[in-house]
Amino acid sequence: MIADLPLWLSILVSAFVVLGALLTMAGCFGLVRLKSFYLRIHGPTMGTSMGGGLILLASAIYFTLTRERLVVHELVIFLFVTLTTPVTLMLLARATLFRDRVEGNEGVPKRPEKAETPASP
Amino acid sequence: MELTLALAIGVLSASGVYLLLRPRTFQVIIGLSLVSYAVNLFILSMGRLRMDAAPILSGADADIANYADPVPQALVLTAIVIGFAMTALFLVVLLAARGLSGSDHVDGKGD
Amino acid sequence: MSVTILEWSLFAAQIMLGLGMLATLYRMVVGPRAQDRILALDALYVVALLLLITLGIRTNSQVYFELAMLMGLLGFVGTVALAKFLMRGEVIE
Amino acid sequence: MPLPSIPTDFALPLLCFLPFLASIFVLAAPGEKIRGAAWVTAVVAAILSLLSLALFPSIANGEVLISRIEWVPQLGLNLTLRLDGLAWLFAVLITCIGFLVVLYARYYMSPKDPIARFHALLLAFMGAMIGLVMSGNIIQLAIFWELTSLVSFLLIGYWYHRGDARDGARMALIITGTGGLALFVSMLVIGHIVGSYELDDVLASGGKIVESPLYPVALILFLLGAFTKSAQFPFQFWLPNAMTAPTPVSAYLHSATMVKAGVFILTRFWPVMHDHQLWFWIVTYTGLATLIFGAYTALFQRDLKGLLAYSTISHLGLITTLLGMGTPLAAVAAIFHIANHATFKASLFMAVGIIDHETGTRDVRKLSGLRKYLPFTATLAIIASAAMAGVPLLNGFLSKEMFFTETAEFDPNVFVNLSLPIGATLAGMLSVAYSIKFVHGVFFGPPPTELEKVPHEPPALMRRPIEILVLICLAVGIIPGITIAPYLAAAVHSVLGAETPYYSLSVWHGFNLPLIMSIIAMVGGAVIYVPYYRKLRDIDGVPLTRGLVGQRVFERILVTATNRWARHLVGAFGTQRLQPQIFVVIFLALAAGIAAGWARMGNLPLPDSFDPVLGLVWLLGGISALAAAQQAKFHRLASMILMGGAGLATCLTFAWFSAPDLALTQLLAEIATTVLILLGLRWLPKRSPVPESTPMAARLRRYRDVALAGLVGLGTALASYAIMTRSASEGISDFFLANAYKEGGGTNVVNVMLVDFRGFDTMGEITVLGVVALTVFGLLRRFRPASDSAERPEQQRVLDEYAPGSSENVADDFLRIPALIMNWMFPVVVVVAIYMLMRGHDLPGGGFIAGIIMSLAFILQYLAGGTRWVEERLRILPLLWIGWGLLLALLTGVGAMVLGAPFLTSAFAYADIPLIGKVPMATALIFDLGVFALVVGATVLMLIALAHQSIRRPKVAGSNKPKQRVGADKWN
Amino acid sequence: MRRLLPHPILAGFLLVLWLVLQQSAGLGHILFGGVIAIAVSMAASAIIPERIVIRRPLKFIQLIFVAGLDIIRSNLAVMSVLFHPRPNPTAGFIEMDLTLKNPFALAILAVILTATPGSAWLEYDRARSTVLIHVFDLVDEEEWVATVKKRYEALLLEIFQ
Amino acid sequence: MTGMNHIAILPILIPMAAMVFNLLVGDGRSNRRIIGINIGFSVLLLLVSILLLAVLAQSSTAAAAVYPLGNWPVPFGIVLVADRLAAVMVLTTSILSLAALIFASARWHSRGTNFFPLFHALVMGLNGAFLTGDLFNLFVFFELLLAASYGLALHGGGRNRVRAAMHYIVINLVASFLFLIGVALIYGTTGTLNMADIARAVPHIAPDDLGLFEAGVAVLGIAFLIKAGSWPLHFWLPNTYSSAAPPVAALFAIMTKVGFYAILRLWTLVFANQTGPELAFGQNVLFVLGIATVAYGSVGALSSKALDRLASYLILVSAGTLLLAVAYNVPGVTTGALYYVVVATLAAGALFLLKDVIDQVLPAEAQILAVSLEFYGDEEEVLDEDQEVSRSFPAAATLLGWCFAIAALVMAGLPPLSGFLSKFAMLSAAFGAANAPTAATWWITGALIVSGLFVLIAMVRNGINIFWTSLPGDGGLALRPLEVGPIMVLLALCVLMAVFAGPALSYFADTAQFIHSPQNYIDLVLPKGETP
Ligand code: NA
Ligand code: NA
Repeated sequence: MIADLPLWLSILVSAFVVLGALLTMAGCFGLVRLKSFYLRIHGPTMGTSMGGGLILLASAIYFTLTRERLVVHELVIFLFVTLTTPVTLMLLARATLFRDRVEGNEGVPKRPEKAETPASP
Repeated sequence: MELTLALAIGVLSASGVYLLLRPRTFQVIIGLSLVSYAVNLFILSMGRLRMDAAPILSGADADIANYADPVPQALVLTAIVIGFAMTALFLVVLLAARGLSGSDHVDGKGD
Repeated sequence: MSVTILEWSLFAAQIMLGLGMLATLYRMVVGPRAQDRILALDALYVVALLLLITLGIRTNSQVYFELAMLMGLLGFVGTVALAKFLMRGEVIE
Repeated sequence: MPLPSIPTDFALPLLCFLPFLASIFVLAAPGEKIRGAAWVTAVVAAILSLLSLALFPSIANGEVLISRIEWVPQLGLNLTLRLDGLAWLFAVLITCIGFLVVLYARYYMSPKDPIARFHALLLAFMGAMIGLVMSGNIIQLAIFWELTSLVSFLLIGYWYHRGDARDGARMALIITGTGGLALFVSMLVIGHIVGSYELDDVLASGGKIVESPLYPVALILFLLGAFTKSAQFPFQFWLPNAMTAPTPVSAYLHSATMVKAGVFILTRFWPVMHDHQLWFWIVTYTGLATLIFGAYTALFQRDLKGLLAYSTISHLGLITTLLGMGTPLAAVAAIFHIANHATFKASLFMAVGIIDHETGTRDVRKLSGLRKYLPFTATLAIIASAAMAGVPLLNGFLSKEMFFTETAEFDPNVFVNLSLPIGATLAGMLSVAYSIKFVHGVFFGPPPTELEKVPHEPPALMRRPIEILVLICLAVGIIPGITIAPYLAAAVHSVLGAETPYYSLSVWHGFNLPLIMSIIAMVGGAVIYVPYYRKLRDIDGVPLTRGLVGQRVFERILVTATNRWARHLVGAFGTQRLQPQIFVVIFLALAAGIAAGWARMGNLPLPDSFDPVLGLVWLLGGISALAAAQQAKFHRLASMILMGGAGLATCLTFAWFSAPDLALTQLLAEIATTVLILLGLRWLPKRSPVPESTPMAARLRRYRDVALAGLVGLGTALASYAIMTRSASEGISDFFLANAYKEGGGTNVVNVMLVDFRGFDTMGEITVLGVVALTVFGLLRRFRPASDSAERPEQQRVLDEYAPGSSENVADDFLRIPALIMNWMFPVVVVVAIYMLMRGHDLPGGGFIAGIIMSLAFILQYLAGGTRWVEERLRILPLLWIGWGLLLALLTGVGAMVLGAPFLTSAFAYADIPLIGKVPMATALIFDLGVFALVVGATVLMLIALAHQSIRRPKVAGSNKPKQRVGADKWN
Repeated sequence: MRRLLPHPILAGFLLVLWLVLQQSAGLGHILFGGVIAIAVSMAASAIIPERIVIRRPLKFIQLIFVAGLDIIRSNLAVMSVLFHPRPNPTAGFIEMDLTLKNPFALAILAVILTATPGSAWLEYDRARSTVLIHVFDLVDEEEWVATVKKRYEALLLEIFQ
Repeated sequence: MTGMNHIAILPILIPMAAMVFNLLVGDGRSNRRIIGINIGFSVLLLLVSILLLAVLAQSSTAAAAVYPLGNWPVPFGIVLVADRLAAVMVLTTSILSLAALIFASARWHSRGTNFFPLFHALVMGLNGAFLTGDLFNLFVFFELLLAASYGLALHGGGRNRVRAAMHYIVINLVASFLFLIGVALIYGTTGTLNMADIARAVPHIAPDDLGLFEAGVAVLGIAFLIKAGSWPLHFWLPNTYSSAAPPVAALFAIMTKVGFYAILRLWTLVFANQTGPELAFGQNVLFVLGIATVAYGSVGALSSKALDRLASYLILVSAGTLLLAVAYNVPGVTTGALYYVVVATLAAGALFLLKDVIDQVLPAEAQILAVSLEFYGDEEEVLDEDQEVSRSFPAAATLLGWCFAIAALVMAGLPPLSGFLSKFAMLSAAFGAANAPTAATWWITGALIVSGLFVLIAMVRNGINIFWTSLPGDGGLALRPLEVGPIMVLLALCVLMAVFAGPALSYFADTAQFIHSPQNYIDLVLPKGETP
């Protein structure tokens, strides 16, 4: 069962949770509402950055208070999410870019001309 | 909650069974995965549903009524691992079969 | 009082996260391109992770922490593989 | 005979088993020396003949010798060797004629033939036949019965390079084998009625059998056995086809012994089975039909052996008729004719063998006037033929007269009263006619013109057996009282016992009806033959019954049954296709579950709680699953992604319902599966959506599948709902919760169960994982992609077209920064894996989970850098991981055994380490370490083996077409 | 020392990670975590050959703060766009030249830009040292490039090069 | 706990140790010493199995080695129950596996990777399935034996094997799901997994739950029937068996018997002793399926022209026969069935091995094999250097003919060999049962007899094709002693089983008596006073 916290703290935790969820939800709705893939790619990062951050922060506060010790687990999760999300996004964006270029789709920057061979591997 | 889980099991097993009955190997492998989800949840449901009662003892003198039935969980754990192994095996066999027959039909018929 | 506030806000948050999940599902089903679906799955993992965190608070339990952590740490392996397959036609070259 | 009496327990087994031992000896003896094999057989046959003759005094007065060897006493099946008068008579026929046949065969068989096999089989047959007639246990009787069929099969097929020999052998075996099985069941039923399988008990059962309601079943099956063996109509056709056997075999099996087995059991069981209308009608008229049919058909045979074969059928019909009539005197006549027929028919077969041997043919059209070339043989054959025709002063006359007497005097009603004597006379006429045809056609007339060589008399020793037999014919025929009488009396008495009637063996009974019948037969036979002898010689096939060729019908049924019908049935009630198979399995499982559970499902209460969040999760999961099912055909990637959604919902549900370990495992297995399937997807063919014009049949099938799937879903949902809404019965689970910490030393009860309470399951399970990994590895070692997947993936090829030569660099650029991050994740993931491993006993985690995490760490590197890049840097030896993992698990278990506790007994303690404090040390942790190592090894092995296919660029399957299978059709 | 501890920063990070995961800084955990951290970092050196050197640790913390603030700001900005009844962002691609060459630093920049809602790292061209970025709500391209160069690239250059 | 009691677990541990050994030394395909050690493990297993059987035969009828793993009290921990039935099955497995292993070591082991560990894993799975007294543990061992069988079915590769194996795998994966659902429902209604404990709990199941319990048992039954090869759940079987490598197919001969074993064990334990509607749960269905299976197998045998396919259908015939025997539910019939299961398994195994030897000496077929090897095989693998050399034997054709004849007689159930005796034992007991003969008696009689006839016809046709038309003359065929030896031993055992039918059947009668008095089993596993 949820532990009893001081009122202001529970309001704080609640606010963080709700705001974080709202941001995350907004990001997800972005997936639905935005028209192109390049726009949609920005949606999920709301959940991985501030949305997630707020919920994790709420959790850290909550458990630190109820367990009466410093709980910083959530930091690890935040770090992992922050590090890993860009990997997928970059790969996906790059793959999409490539597909669009090959298919000759509109509104995509052209492939840069290869000026010289890369310096060193 | 029981209803939700029962419906979930039903939908998963129905989708999975439908795929098992399809002719393409890929459909079958997805079907196997879905059915295994359904079966795992089914086994879990046999221990009755408990929220907030993970069978992690909080001390030596805990009241055992506060914990979910660990037996189905142990069974499901085994089932998940075996299911993973079997999916891998089936995948490789279907690849080999396709390599030899040139078709991804379960009976090796032409496309 | 504070318990009620927390309960209701967690409930609201979980509902919002659940709706967010449905939004990702929309992209997963509708597409139109594979990259849209993969992106949605990646987002779904994050939402699920956050749902677990709220579940932890709701049940006052830290049991789900590791699960959330692994979702954050390894959830991307699947989507990376998918993205790579999309780009290269094979996952491991 | 003035021989010392021999102990029964030695003599009877010797009589029965010596032939078998000799058979094995002959077969095993090195070399194919004709002399050695023949000599051994002759000596054994002589010993057996003497032995059986020497046993006569012991049974002469109605005594029964019994020797019992316990075999399966609890089932009432023993080797009971039982010698009474009837058995003795048969034993003498078998051994003595066997001896003569061996002598004869010594000259008959060509040195080119595999002689050892011949003699071994002949000996085995002799043993089987002796065992049959001496069976004192009716199951044993059925056993030896079937043995005679089997050995005769091999003997008929002796010259198996000949197609007709193979066909004849197969037909004989199938017909007589079927009969044998029927006889076996009949024996079971009789044993059931009597309450014992011992022949003595059966014979002592009085009217029990005929009064039993099971009598008709027992009788029909019994007669099926007897009639097939004795070639009774309509099963007679196998016998002429068995004439492809070497002539000594025909003489022995198909005249003297094996075909007599049928009439033997009719006689044997006559006392306890004949007293019933069913017996009378079936046996008598089957016999009569056979008698007439055989004689009639014999008349039209061109092949001498065919003629003799049909004659044999006819005579067997005669005996059967007698036995069917059910009077004691008829039984006496039957027994007498059994002996008589054996002597004259065996000698005739041998004579035909000599003719065949000397002229190279048995065709009556080519043979003529042979009495000039083979005077002795001709004389002997003429006498034997006369016996066959029933000429007075020969043994055949005596028993035939008895037959005529019985048919004439038997008077139950008008039909029988007329049909039997008329039929008998008619058959007698026909037999006289074919006997004349035999004698006249072969030995008289002008010298033969179509022969390839000039015939000569055979060596005297080859004639000797015939001489002896013909001598017996004469002796019995002239002075029956002092030759056959005592032996016949013993045999008759053993069958009829107190019912034994008075009978006379004298040659002259006065001028009575039977004699008139005989005269009619004689004259009639001549009248039939003389005017038509040319036509009878040249005629092709049998008039009237030409179309009734049993052989052809049999062959056609056999071929149709085995080829068309069987294949049709196998096709109709089975399938090679996978989808119907799965359908049947699932349908039956559903049907079984519903049938068993539906009626007593109990009440289903309404739900009392609903969590909208979980509802949302499953809205996601359910739609994902359905969409995955819908997309799986044409949008594989989409389907996989959606499957991921369903998997995630499952994972969350595990977490929701207090199963964190499951949620973790599900998540990780899900990720690993995704990578795995993606690795495989590269080798599957491209799919592009096709226009939606599905044929009607396919659509119907789809509806049907949807219906089944829906029902399965409904069933599982209902069952799980029912269980979940009811209280749990008091089961084993409390024990684990109560003892996990106290006895198992861990607070994570699930983990303690996995590594301790139910560690044995886990040990099996990791073995499964290891085995699957080995299989995957082995399969991929020789993997050949399909030709359309062998090229580099389309994406890479398109890229090459789009930016020639830059593919490698683009890939490099494409991955540069993500790969760096993924490389850096490696140590992080490894540390997390170790963390999850260490905490497993107390908190969610453990070997499985840590193992998959660890392997994902490796996979991540492969994803980032590619196979070559990783393997230049890391050397993972997954097979060793698997081996060591299993070894650790095994050693943990065996360690307990060494200490005297059962396998896998755990121990734990808290070690007090300076500076650190109390550290829990449980052997279960070592076990879990084994699990970890194995999971790492197996998962990595499977994934990497699959990944390796991309760099192998292996040969394409089907690039070299299989060569035409040489001779495949012949073999099949 | 170098062979024993090829990646001191990594080892230190792993030790901290271990302790955070264990939620304990007891001596036992430190000792055990240290062993693990060193062992794992040694194993990792096979796939991470180049050693990381952070020249200005304080600047690194500054970077984290700067990025954190930007992330909060852009979150709110993107949310306001998304909650608009008809979201119509003025999105666009930007190709910018980078002075930064250190791959590790580039990775950090990529992570920051991508993790920030509103900007996404698409394609880095090593030959020309340019990067293609997609920006969600692009008002002024010049200003945007300048901000990135000033706020992040400069800091990263200081830290790593 | 004395040391002797460990004997119950050794049949599982020895093959496991063998498997680990192979994994640690690597795939030593061409190393004669490694092959020798592998055979050594199998010999050791055989000795232990003989010892186990001997110990049980010496002790009272109701004796069994009950082995609580991890020393946890029954029914909480997993328990092994080595009773007479288990001992017989384990011994049969050991004999068959040793023969197949020696046969394979002549050349088949080198046709793919990791033959030995997979082989030992299959044996481990089989023995575990026979010995365990826990329902879920039975599932695990089923999975183990299946997993190993998948690998072995694929051993040697090639189009037919892979295709057949794929069907086999899919069907058995579905079967595994059914198994899990069945176990789950049984656990959900009884709260326990131990077989004896389930049997004990059945009378106490709430009336409302009985339907669910029986639904679980029914679904579980379908899973077992799939493994037992019952029509119409057997479709995977003929293809899988006939395309598997011969020594593998030989070992597979016992796999359908695991399904039979499971049905016999659980059905007699849970239902045979019950009263009311539970008394004959599923009995009629089982009987009808048995008849159908026998019929289908016989017709299939009749339709088969190739020996391996024929042998596969013979497996079906024996599977159906065993189902009939179980459904008959009379100790005497069970006695005969147990005798039958041993001889039919050994003979079928021998037949699969024999098929391979015949293939080698048939000139045309040998050519095909070479061609297909070249086509399907792995060119990286050198096959010839370590092969057992074949030698020319003067009477080879006669020898093979005898082997074939014995196998044919046993499989067709013709006199005088053990196949006949087993059928006689079953039928005699069927007629001897109370109220016999009933309709069921006639059905079982007809099934056994007619199937015997069909098998006879099929075997005769095959025998004639092979020995009378195809085989070259007796001028010395080349055989490998390592291949012919095991066949001869297996068939000699069939003959010996006939000669010593008396003692064998009295052992089986005791076994059947024990099986049909489930309370004995329950009391052994759950000592009184310790039941929960
Ligand atoms: Na992520
Ligand atoms: Na971003």
